[in-house]
Amino acid sequence: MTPTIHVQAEDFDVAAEIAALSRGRRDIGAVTTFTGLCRDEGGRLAALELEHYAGMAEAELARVAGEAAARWPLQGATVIHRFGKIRPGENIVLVVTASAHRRAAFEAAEFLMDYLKTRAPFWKREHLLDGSTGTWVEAKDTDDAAAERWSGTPSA
Amino acid sequence: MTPTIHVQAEDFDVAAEIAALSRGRRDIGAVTTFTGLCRDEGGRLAALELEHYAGMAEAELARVAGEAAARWPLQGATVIHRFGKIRPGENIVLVVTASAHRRAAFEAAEFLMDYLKTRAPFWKREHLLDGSTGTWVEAKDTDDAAAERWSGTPSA
Amino acid sequence: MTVKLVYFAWVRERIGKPEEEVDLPSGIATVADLVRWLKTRGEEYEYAFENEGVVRAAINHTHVKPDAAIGTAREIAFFPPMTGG
Amino acid sequence: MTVKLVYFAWVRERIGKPEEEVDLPSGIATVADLVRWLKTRGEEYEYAFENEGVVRAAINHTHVKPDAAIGTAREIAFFPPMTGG
Repeated sequence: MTPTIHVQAEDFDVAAEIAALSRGRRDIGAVTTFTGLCRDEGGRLAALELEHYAGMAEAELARVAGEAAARWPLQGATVIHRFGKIRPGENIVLVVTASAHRRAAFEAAEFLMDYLKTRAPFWKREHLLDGSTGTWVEAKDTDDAAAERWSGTPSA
Repeated sequence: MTPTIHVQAEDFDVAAEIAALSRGRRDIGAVTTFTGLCRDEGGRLAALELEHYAGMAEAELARVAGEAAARWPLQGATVIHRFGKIRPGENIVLVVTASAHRRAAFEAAEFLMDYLKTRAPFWKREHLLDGSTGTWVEAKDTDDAAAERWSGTPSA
Repeated sequence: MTVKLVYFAWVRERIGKPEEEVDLPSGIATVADLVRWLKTRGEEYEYAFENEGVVRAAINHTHVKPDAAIGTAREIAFFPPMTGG
Repeated sequence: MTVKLVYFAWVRERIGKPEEEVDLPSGIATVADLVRWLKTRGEEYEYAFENEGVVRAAINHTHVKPDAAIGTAREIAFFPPMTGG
């Protein structure tokens, strides 16, 4: 199983990515997707600007996906992360996992999100509705804690 | 938030269901989907036949979705369960959850799947590739254990 | 009292019909009482309910335990443990 | 030895450029050594690295700790904690 990794400015199509993993297969029992979207933060935000480290972003996402594939019996895994200016309601990140059973598909998707949050070289800056450029989003301790959960043995 | 519940013979469209939950909204940060598919069980299976209790199936899925909405801050939840004859590679069940944050979306989707497995009145029978009608699928203790996990307080 | 009984999956197959209307004799207060009475109606019912505690029940589309009161139930369902999802 | 340094997000803004080639003086063995030397090059570097332990580093596209040996690194990156996803 070779994970599919894309770092791109363009939007993605969840249905097309599911189809790419599962088309023609009869051994997949479970497909989980996670889509992360830009929120307007109560009307304050005009857009998020996502800066990334080209080259390392792809490499790190591939490492994280490889680690998921080593921990869970996956039949497919896709990670797509966008960069550039993204407006409220638009997609930022997509994770798709396919497995014979639901527990593996769920856990691997959650692991991928927790890990890429703290390891993939992307940085968000806020653009506010009043036209000003806001600050860089600060990393959250809760994200570190979420990634830390996976440091033991996988439960399935 | 009123969950969307469908019990139907027809296939579903994951992208359309995501769009129905999130279209025009700017406050959703996380959408999780789970699709359960029919496996061919190593080439043994021609199809699964899903019998259901019409009326109770819808009512029970709505109760399970209502419980998820009471436990997690969801902005949307959709459950679609098919009945009739379903062939390997085809969809059986879809769960979609939307929330401001990823942990709630993931946990609610997993809860919905665990709960509907043990509570929604559907029964699977195998049709084998040699043309014979196989046995009714037996309920799994692991499914009861999975549902049991959620009997405490939600972690998020 | 007349009540509609509905059966699913192998419970339906063992009893040999998907549903029936029955007149409940007096003294049948709970789902467990009803199962005991059904088992006196023929070997197809004995077969369907042979393993105590396996067959599940619902009253008016809601899961119930064996000690649930039948009350004025319109529809009582019997079926195996569920295997959807 | 010449190495390419690349900066991201507020590290890039504080230093005032996205990348540069630098000739490393002898005696710089680790990432921590490199940071100490960079801070002597001007107040923009002092500002970028003012809080020890906040800025992260990568060598040749791989995350490293401050005690990582620079060795024959082609590209060393400095950036804030990541906020993708």
